[in-house]
Amino acid sequence: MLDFDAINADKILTRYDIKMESSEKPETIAARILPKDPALKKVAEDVMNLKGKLIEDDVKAALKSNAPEIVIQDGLLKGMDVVSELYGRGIYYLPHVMVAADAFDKGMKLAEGAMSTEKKTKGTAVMHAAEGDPHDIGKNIAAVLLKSNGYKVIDLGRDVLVDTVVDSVLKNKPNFVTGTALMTTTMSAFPRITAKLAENDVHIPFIGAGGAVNREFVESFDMGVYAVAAKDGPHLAAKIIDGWSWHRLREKWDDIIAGKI
Amino acid sequence: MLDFDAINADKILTRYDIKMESSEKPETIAARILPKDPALKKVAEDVMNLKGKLIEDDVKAALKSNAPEIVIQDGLLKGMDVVSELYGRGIYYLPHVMVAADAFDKGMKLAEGAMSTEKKTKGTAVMHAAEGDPHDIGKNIAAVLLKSNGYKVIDLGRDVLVDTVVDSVLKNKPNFVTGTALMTTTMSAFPRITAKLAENDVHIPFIGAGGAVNREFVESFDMGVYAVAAKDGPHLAAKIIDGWSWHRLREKWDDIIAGKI
Amino acid sequence: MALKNFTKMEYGSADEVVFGDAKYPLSYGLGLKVGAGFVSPEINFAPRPGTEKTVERLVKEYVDYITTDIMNRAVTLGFPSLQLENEWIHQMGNDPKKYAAPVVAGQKAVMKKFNEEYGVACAIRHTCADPRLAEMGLREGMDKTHMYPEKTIESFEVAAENGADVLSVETMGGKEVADYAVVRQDIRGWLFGIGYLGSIDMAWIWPQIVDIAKKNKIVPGGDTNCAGANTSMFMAGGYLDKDIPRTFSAVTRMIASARTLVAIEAGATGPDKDCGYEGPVLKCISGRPSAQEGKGAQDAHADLMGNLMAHTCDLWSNESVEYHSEFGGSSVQCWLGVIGYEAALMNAAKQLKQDKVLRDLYVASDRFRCPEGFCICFDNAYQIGQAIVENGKSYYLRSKAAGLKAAELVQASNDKGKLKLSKQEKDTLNKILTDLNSLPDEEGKFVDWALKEYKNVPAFNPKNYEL
Amino acid sequence: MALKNFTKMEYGSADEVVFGDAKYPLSYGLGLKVGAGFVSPEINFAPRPGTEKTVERLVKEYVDYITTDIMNRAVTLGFPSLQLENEWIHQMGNDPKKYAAPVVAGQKAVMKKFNEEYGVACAIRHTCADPRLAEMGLREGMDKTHMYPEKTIESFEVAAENGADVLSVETMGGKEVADYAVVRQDIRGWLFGIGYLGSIDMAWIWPQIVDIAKKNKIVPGGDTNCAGANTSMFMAGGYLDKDIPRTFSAVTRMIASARTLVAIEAGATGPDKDCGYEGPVLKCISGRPSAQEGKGAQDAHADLMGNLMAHTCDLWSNESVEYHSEFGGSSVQCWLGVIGYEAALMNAAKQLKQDKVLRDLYVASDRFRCPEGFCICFDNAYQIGQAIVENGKSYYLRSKAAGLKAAELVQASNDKGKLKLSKQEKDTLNKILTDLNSLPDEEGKFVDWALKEYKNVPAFNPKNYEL
Ligand code: B12
Ligand code: B12
Repeated sequence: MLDFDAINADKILTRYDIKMESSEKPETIAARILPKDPALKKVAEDVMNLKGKLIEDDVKAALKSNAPEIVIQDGLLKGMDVVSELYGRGIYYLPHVMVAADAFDKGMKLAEGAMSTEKKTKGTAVMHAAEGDPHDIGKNIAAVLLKSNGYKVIDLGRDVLVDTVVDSVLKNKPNFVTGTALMTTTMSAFPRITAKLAENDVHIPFIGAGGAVNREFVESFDMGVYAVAAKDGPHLAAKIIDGWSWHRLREKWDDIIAGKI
Repeated sequence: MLDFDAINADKILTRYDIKMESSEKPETIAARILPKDPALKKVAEDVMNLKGKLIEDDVKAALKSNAPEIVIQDGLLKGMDVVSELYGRGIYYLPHVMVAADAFDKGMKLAEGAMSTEKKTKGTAVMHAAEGDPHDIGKNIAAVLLKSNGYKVIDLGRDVLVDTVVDSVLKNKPNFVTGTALMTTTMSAFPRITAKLAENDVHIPFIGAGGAVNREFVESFDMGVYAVAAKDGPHLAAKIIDGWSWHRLREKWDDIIAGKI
Repeated sequence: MALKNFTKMEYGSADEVVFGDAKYPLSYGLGLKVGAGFVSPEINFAPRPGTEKTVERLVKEYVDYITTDIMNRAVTLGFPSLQLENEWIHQMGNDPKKYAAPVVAGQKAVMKKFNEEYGVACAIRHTCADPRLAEMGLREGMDKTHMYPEKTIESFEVAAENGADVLSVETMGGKEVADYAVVRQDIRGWLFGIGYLGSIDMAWIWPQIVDIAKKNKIVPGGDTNCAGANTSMFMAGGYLDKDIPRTFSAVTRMIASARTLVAIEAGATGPDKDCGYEGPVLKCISGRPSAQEGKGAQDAHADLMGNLMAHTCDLWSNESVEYHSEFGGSSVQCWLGVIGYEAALMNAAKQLKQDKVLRDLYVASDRFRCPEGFCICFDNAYQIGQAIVENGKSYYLRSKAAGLKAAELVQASNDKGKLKLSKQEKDTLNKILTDLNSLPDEEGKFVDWALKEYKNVPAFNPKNYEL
Repeated sequence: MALKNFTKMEYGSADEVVFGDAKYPLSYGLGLKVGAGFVSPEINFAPRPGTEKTVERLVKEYVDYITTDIMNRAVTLGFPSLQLENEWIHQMGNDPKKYAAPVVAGQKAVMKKFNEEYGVACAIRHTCADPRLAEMGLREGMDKTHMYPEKTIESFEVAAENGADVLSVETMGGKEVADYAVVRQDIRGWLFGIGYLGSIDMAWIWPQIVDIAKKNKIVPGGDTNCAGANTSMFMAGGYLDKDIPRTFSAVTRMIASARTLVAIEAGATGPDKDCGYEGPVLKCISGRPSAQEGKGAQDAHADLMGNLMAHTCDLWSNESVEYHSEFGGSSVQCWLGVIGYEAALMNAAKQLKQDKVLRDLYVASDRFRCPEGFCICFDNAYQIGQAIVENGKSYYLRSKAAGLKAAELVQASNDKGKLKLSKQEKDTLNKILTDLNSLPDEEGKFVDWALKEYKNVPAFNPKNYEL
């Protein structure tokens, strides 16, 4: 056996992540996003620091001096913003997001309970993994990110029949539908869905994603808008809520995904 | 240095061509194709044996007892048939084909001179390498094979402007056009050519070939019919002369190329 | 647990383990030998989208295009031997008689033709789909909607009867719990899902596969924890992806090796599946031939051990590529070139008796790049194998031992300053050690605890495992 | 012939020549070192069809997609260094200021960003197009229709001024005669076309390229006889293609090495071009760093020396791949993975002082597969280099000597029963030996004969070479 310990590994292949590690300062990033108000800041920090145990007390405290809408908007959601940002930059890993989302959920339940009017989400998405496709991890992650960004998610699961998706859209009237396919031979369900939607005069964006799928394919059928990663979901959703059509989303796609607009 | 001569090379990577060499019998193949008549047989053998020096005498001899059309049909062309077959099976190399074609040409000149009527070719092709594309070797080979199979070839050369091709087609009224492109960024000239032909109500097959080109691309525009290798040219040409449309060529493409029909 | 359990290593030392040689070599298909002093490429492929729409189109794609192209290029490049792998698409598994039978038969016919004409040794592995859904039921009779458990078994029969030389599958047992655990970085949940439930599911399905293979005189290959450990690894990704810390992914993989071993204990003879990065551990324990993928599988995914993965392989795979054109030919031809040449390099090394040097170079390239790769270097894989066989009789204990051993090896190398870890990776490693060490020493106790702890995991149904 | 001529070898013996080290290493671009104890991948790409339609679309393709994807993957996989190569498409060479300038500048900007952020060493080679047409005229002022000679020179200027780190080109001199000769298996015509006319054209264009590079403080890389020898080799193909016998192709390649050497004699410093399979001969003679391609260039073409080609390289290339999606990322990312990992294997071997063993394994894999590969094994390449430098002063004589030496080496190995040849290949080899041996010993006599013999070759115009 050759003497492996004699190797200078970084000269063969470099660990850029460790090389970069020190240069990233989470606090500076958080400071730019966190609210000024101390009670709201506490709530946001609970989310960002994954404090599922403290959050209920802190939300209650914040509700004393703030409307529930404000606690959601400037507390809970700001906390998730920090989490998203840290995740996007590779400082947080996915499990942080999942646990933060759990804390966020708890806080939301309380704040919503305190609202006088109906619960107001930013919008609704119908999500699914394609007919015949058992791969659903990516879809599940995307669902968490959408939920924790304030969207209502109707998750139809995996290996979902085309008709089930169409029926759900007709019934729930979401702002957009999403489909995930990890196999090239299941993604053909997407255009079948949009065709049936068109027959029913529904023309909302269909976000197509998943390992098998590429932009060219998704843009080969009407309504299709491609997403590379789960973190693109909230960016695209925000534009959809702003009233962008699927045509326009496609046109500005590069900039949306790059976070330029 | 390790002892290279100790290597049993065939166990690492096998020379299937040499392994196969002995199993191929050119004579048996030739016997199936060569004509019975001794004078015609001589002519055909001159072509197949690359005898550029003997062929003129032998053609003259054959013309004494045969009409020029017969000498061409059953002598010269049969010789080229053997050459094509041997080339197709990997027994002959390309240089054999080139030199056989030279002999064939000499014989043709004589036989044509002896014809009472106008020279009769099977059909006409306009050939070119795409605008901006200097790669023309493949096209040149394909031209030789078409010529030696009895077609008239109008070769426009390489790096040929779209309009030059269109003008030549309008003027010469060929049975088909061919385009060769070795660069992905030059092949886009093909659909520009066919579009202009369509404007002029010309709807002949456009054989698209060359390293950059694939079947999908060629079939993405009207008139396009793909060819993989130079030897496909005569097969496709024969069907075109039989009156097949580009639609039909595409439909039966696999079988034509595989030599099944 | 009626199956044989490994309680000792088949190799006397780690250094005996090297690519191209297995303690129990195989000979099958059209003259193919595996693990008998030689490495062959294993080429895998996916049909173009849309070709699944009719049986005719699908058969054309697999037979006239993909298989024919592959065999042609093998001869053009002079490869003396190769294996094909067909990973079934949903349509084939959902209606095997209609969709799969003609594909399987058609591919074999093309291979026979080339084998007769050129003498090129070849065989085909059919990796049937396991579409079972935990929420519907994993065992026969449970899923009345899709009948997936029944269809899974039928798939193997159809494959075996129509021309498969090797049967493989990537089974799904325990995945519902593993999925839940992986995104929460909960190693105990993972241990329960894959180490325990996964092993139980393997012990149910693999004896059936082995029977079918025996009846048809073909080879029961092996499994892979693609469902679990590849998801971890895929999410851990390259140096810039940070969905899962790589220390977590490494430990999950090593836990999975205890689970994938069950196939062999049920009678599988190898070659196991290319995407099972637990392969080196399995080979150390069982001496069975191993399929692996790395540098030449960039078409399918990139990881941090592209060279390393070759060091113990007997088949060298491209994982999978979609059929399409490239400047150099069709995609399957291009990638066959890549893996076939790598096999040639390994075979040249074997002939010149430099195979252990080349093995060590493969290792040296990636040894300190990431904890996953570090664990499956032959010396470490051997130690992890030992931890498994020492606890061979309990699925729980041996999985836990594999995980702990892996975590300890990683920590030791990091302490020595060789294997570098990011802060997050170190934190995770410490948590893993604490978590695993906090678990009980008895299987019964662990299972009781876990059934309670994970009872609300979506789709988890103890009946799937007769619990 | 005002240029320096090599009359002796820069290496004392063949065994000194190995991948990753060159006698005259280079340092350029954004921290890249070449031939200084290390091999780096060189990734080449082609834009998708249709993207050439507007400048904006083309810039997006090259900069935002291709270059960004490449740099991202390099960091993800941890490659410490890499080179990009942009082989200009027709549109860029035809209107360099409009089409090429923004591409060149845009690519460099992306590379700078990654270099600053991660410290990844990188550089870009621009291989400008040489669209000159022999029938129109190869020298300035001759081609009034396209102005191709002028545009060719302008291309280098635009590349150099906008961000190229290395200038290369695949020039076309003598190709019209070589094309004619290759399909007629006429080695004397080939010798005249490439060995003589090609060298003259090189001696005209390369001093100009070197000047432009010097003025812009960048590297004049090198040339390749792609136009001639790659066509031969491509047509000789794999074991089933039989357009050209491989003995012919091998001899043409070795003749070409005498011609490609002229770039270095004119001041090119390497790295020469990946597709120049004459590279090992050039490296033996000149000690300049070499780019090569093989196993990892299956995306672009398959040949019979996939491993062998790595044995003397300093950059390891994929030749070229069209940009598109694969399961594993974009095509450029996948193929970068393949070549980057191969470079890592070579670098591991260098660190562990096993580089000559690995070199020999690369050679062993393919040494006896085909005459082309056999000739460029370092030991044979060195001998062919010696034949060239011994006749260094005459383009004709040194080209002939290279061809003869190659033919003799091939014959000797075949006689020994090692390098196998088909009957057709043997016949061709004998004819080559007879033909070359029948040629005069004086350059003048040869040229007089050839000008008469080939005067009717289509597009051949002696004025292109001032004859
Ligand atoms: C894990 C895995 C499995 C697991 C799936 C577990 C699960 N719950 O999902 C199991 C074992 C079940 C499995 C089974 C099979 N698999 Co599988 N599997 C994988 C693997 C290794 C990882 C997939 C994964 O989870 N990736 C991680 C997630 C996070 O990625 P993702 O889903 O793409 O999501 C990301 C983005 O796409 C995006 N996204 C996704 N959805 C959405 C939605 C929105 C709205 C947005 C904004 C974003 C978004 O965000 C995510 C990241 O940020 C891949 C390998 C690979 N290279 O992909 C093969 C792979 C997908 N599998 C493959 C195959 C062939 C199979 C089988 C058919 C094999 C077989 N014959 O047994 C079977 C399926 C059987 C059947 N029923 O038909 C092939 C598919 C080839 C093809 N394209 O056709 C792959 C590519 C492996 C390969 N290279 O061969 N597999
Ligand atoms: C030789 C060659 C050259 C020679 C061409 C000589 C000549 N007279 O043709 C020269 C040096 C000029 C050249 C230049 C360039 N080349 Co060049 N070249 C090649 C090479 C090595 C071989 C091509 C060849 O002759 N093949 C053999 C012939 C026989 O094949 P073929 O033409 O495809 O023909 C076959 C079939 O297609 C068919 N066929 C063809 N036509 C027809 C017609 C009919 C009717 C039928 C039936 C059949 C048929 O029959 C033939 C076989 O049976 C290829 C490598 C490769 N992998 O292809 C690169 C290649 C084509 N070149 C390439 C490039 C990039 C260039 C340059 C742009 C590089 C540069 N920047 O300098 C320049 C062009 C500059 C410019 N003007 O724009 C790339 C193209 C990439 C792309 N697809 O975009 C390639 C693929 C190399 C690579 N992998 O990067 N090149």
